[in-house]
Amino acid sequence: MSRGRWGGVATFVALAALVGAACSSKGTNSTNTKPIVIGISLSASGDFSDPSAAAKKGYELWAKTVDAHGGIMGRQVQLKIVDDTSSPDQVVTNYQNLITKDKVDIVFGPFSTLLSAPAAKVANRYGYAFIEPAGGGPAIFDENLHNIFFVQPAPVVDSGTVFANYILSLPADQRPKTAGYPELDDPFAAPIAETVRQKFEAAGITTVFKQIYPAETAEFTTIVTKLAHASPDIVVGGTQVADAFGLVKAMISEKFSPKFLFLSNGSNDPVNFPDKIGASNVNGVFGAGDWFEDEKSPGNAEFVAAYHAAYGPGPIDSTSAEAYACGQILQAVVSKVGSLDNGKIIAALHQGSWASVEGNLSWNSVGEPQGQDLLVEWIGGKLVPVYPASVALAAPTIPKPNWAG
Amino acid sequence: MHLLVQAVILGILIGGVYALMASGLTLVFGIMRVINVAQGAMVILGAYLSYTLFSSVGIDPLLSILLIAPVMFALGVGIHRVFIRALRAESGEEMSLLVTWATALAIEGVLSVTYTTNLRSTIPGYAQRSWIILGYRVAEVRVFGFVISVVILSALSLLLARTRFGRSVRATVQNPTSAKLLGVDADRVSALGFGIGISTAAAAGAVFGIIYPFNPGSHYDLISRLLSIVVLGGLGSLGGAVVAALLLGVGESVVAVMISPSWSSFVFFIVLIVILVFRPQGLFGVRERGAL
Amino acid sequence: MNRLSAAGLARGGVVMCALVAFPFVFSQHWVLNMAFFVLMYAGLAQAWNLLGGYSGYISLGHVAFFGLGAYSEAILFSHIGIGSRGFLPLLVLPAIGIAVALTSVPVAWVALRTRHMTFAIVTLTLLFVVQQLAFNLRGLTHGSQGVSVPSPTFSLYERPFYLALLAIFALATLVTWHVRRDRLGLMLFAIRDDEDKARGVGVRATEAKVFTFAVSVGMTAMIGAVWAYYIGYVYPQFAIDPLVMIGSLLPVFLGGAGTVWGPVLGAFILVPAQQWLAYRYGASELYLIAYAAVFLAIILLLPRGILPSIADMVARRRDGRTTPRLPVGSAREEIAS
Amino acid sequence: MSALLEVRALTKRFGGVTAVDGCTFEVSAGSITALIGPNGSGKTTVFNMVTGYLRPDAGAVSFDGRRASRPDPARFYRAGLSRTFQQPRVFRELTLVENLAVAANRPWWALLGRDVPPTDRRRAEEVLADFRLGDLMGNKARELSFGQQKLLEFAAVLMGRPKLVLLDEPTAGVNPVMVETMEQHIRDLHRQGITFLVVEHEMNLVMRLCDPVIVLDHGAKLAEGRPAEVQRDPLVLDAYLGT
Repeated sequence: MSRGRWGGVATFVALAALVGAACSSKGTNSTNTKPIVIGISLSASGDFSDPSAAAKKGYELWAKTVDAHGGIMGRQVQLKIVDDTSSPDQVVTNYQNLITKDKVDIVFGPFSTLLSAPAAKVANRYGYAFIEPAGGGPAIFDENLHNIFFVQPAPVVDSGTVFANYILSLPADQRPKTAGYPELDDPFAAPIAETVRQKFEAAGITTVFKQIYPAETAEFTTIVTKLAHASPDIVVGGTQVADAFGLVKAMISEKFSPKFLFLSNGSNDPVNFPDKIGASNVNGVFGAGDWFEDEKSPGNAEFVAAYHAAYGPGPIDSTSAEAYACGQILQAVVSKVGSLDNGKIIAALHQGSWASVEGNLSWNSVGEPQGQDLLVEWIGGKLVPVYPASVALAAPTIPKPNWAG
Repeated sequence: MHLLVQAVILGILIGGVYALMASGLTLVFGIMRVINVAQGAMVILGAYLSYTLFSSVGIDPLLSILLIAPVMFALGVGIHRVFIRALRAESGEEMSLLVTWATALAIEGVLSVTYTTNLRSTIPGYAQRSWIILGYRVAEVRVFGFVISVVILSALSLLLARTRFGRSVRATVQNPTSAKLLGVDADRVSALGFGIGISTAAAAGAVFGIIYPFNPGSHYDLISRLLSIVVLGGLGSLGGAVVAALLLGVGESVVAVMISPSWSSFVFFIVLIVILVFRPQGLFGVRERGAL
Repeated sequence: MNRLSAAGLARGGVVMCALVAFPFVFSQHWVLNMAFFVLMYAGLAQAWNLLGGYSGYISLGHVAFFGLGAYSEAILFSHIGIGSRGFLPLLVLPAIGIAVALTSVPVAWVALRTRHMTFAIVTLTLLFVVQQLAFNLRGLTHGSQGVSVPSPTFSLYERPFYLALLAIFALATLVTWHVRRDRLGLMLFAIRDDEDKARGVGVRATEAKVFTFAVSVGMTAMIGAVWAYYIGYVYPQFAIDPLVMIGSLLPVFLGGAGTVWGPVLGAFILVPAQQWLAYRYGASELYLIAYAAVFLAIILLLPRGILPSIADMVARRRDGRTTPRLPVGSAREEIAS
Repeated sequence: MSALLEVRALTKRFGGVTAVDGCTFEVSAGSITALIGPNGSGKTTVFNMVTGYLRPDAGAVSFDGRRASRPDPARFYRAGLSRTFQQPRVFRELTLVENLAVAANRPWWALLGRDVPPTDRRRAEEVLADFRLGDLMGNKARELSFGQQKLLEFAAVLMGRPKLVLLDEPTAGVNPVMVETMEQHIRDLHRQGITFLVVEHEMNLVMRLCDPVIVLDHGAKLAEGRPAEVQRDPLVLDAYLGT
């Protein structure tokens, strides 16, 4: 455990130093070694094309950074990124081709559990490690595949747990008595709220509203009308991005403002959330996330700087950080085992903890990460980590103010 | 009870906007027996145009309809020229499904390249205000959207009832062959009809963009609803489309409140299938009598 | 007719032998994976063609039955450790096919009361109804969480799947080929030409249509079941996907609707092209536009599909006169395989 | 002579218009009955109800002593009641032989048998030869002239060995030679025992060929009788002159 951890940290420190000296040290690697080829399938079109684009930035930024510092084991890194058009058939084809036709050395994951799950099975069949940034839905861990490593602090189901822990840590008089749960029928949304609900109910917070709505829901007024009718103290939204905006917009126009509002996705988006619901309405809304720009995780400052240097100013999608972290972890593990052998990589990753911009990660035997996410809150128009205390930059402000309108 | 009334009010307001979107679809079918599967994509295109005008020039999205509708009209006539007319002579109605589907994909593709697949929404000042009438809360933008839909639909039915073009359209809807014999220029009527059908879609798109967030892929959900509406109302019947749209709006909204949003569109689809078992021609459709 | 049938049989035999030999000659995983998807879409196209090509009823809802097949397979085997019994899920395919075909009869009876556009839209509605059921009947389908199917450990993973699909594909082709020269086929062609008239001369139109629909969706369901087992996960939006619907309809129109080999030819051209393009040039966002353009070009330039167009050219050259062009999917005689 | 077809108080409304209004008549076995009347008098609508294409709003149709419960053209055809259309309706993409084979009465289990079994082919060839279409039997129906399509449609219904054939304007739009051919076929088949109900505008033909003649006006029977009687009936003259 500790050796792996220190190994990771050491590698990281070395990398960070190299990033600092990026301009001066041009690659000195030998030209007669072949590059390390990493195969990745991403969606250039379809449902997952947006997050895929963010993941691509993270992967490419990492590869550029590594190459600028001599690569891994003296070999350059070359990404082979192919398009899966957000289709499971194509994702299976792509990983088949990458592994058996192009014989890439390593594969990284695509975006979304829906694609990662079938892809992980292909990788498993050929004994490849499947280091993936975005396949953390429950289905993927139920498979008992030992080659999966989900590069985020916590499985998706647990990303609301940090909020539940925070609420349950409040003194009794500040604690909410009743709760409402609007939940999107989606593997990354409803289960989060369900996990929170179980914890709350066990702690005596009454459920007065629970509603699952389908993915194509465009009309949130009906849901909010009912929610407002039940008038819970706390609203825990198991949401994805689009429906989170729709839900909050409807809450604003229905003038329903609960004392606490947590959304599993959407509210953690630094740009689109104020953009879609109005900047004056954001304050007091909670969200959770695996990564934030201001976070003090290993190498994060360097990553953020490199990102802005490459893609200009503006907020960074956490998916980019997740993808970048996959690269960091690969680099660490390869340095440690001194080989590109996927079997050795898998064995090594199951031991110890590995440093990345996502924090220090470790996994159980089926690839579930063992950490927890960060709780963030909109304070003064900015997204601020507020819990757990070890990473908080400010104390949470409660209760939520009324909508500005 | 309060919830139910609130749901019905909301349903009517939503239904009005759907009626506007569906009106063009049913009109085009009536005139040329073409199901324009790209109608949903046209709505989204309209939403993007009004979004662009609002966010870059600051034109009010509802006013922008006056600019967008003529542009989309021209686009409609163009599409008719290039694709639909070429098809008519050669092959059956079914091929028009494929052609307009391809058109929808092309529009989605162009929008994805131009705007990316990020969700957008048009937020004018009044987007989040609401009135309270008799204790029921009604969002202002929905009322505006509904009123605009009613205005455009009334204008459309006046156009059909009172003008020479309208008479040609009605003649063509009732009997294409004899309309031709009576000297109706079928090609011109089709082109104009297609243009009008698409510009109503665009007008509805401007309203849609204020009420709902959208991205280039939003047209898939829309078109399934629009098709159900026009089939339920009876293909080619404008009044039928309006009634079916209101039915859809109220039905979905009531089911969402009383049962669950998960089942709301399901219930509508089932109603549609049941009605079609008894009336294959839809509520207000005329059974195709062919040469009998 | 007889001479052509014999030649067609011989040609079919050669194609089938080549397809059976294929996975024993080529054993690269990626080649077999590609072949799997080609066969899958060829089979789907062939099954669709049986109803759509022959009777002219354009179904946009076949993929609902693909999904039924996929879910049947997934739910049957999700809690069973497959291990060494990897062939069991492939052996139950006929049962799934028959069960889904029987289930489809009442649905078909209702849907086939409507015609033309209304039928197309009713079947499209069916697609959404089944998809919503898959999302909402959580107890059975796990809703959006999806159902996982255990993976078998075959020595050459893709080969059994390929052979299972090949069997279904051969069945579909055989059925299509047989229907072309049996009385059912004649009835379907008559229905496509003029259904009211056909009823007026004693054609049992409802029986013919419902029977064909059931056979067609039964084969579609079997393909769905193989797909589920191969992919390993069944999610509502992927198992009942309008894009799969389009993917199984496009080869029919490219190759020639109502012909025996047209849909197959269409699939053998389109699927590798599409998969290869996405793999090779995927990073471009112009993918959708290019796809739509190809689609439009096919419809506008080859409105009747490849095989009928070639047959036209051959016929024209042979007797030196121009044959009038027919509407799409109206070739019965000239494409006797 | 017994009534092969009995029509009782048949009524059909389209929207507000009553197209057929309590129409009652009989067709005797072995007759060539004419159904005449001015345009819009409901002749074709009567045809459509009698052959099961339209469901009557009221009234009943009995064929061969049995009352038709459910309107179904296919069942009526198999019982021996067949028709042709005003605009000839043939299967344009099928060959002539196939057109006839479709119309052959076969049990449902024959669906999986040969498309054109040898017996059907022989019979089709005979019938086509009779109609002087023998040379064209491998051609597609769409390649025929208008008149030939009318002949083909007529020929096809014979495959069902009908007892009663309803002809909807068999000579409309065809040349004089073809009119004679058509008349000859009707007479020949009549001699072989087939009963006919003919809608026809060509009065000379009706007068030569048919007996009795039934006159429809405004969807109801106005007159019935021998051709000469009907021709002299003042009510009929009024109806045709539109007073």
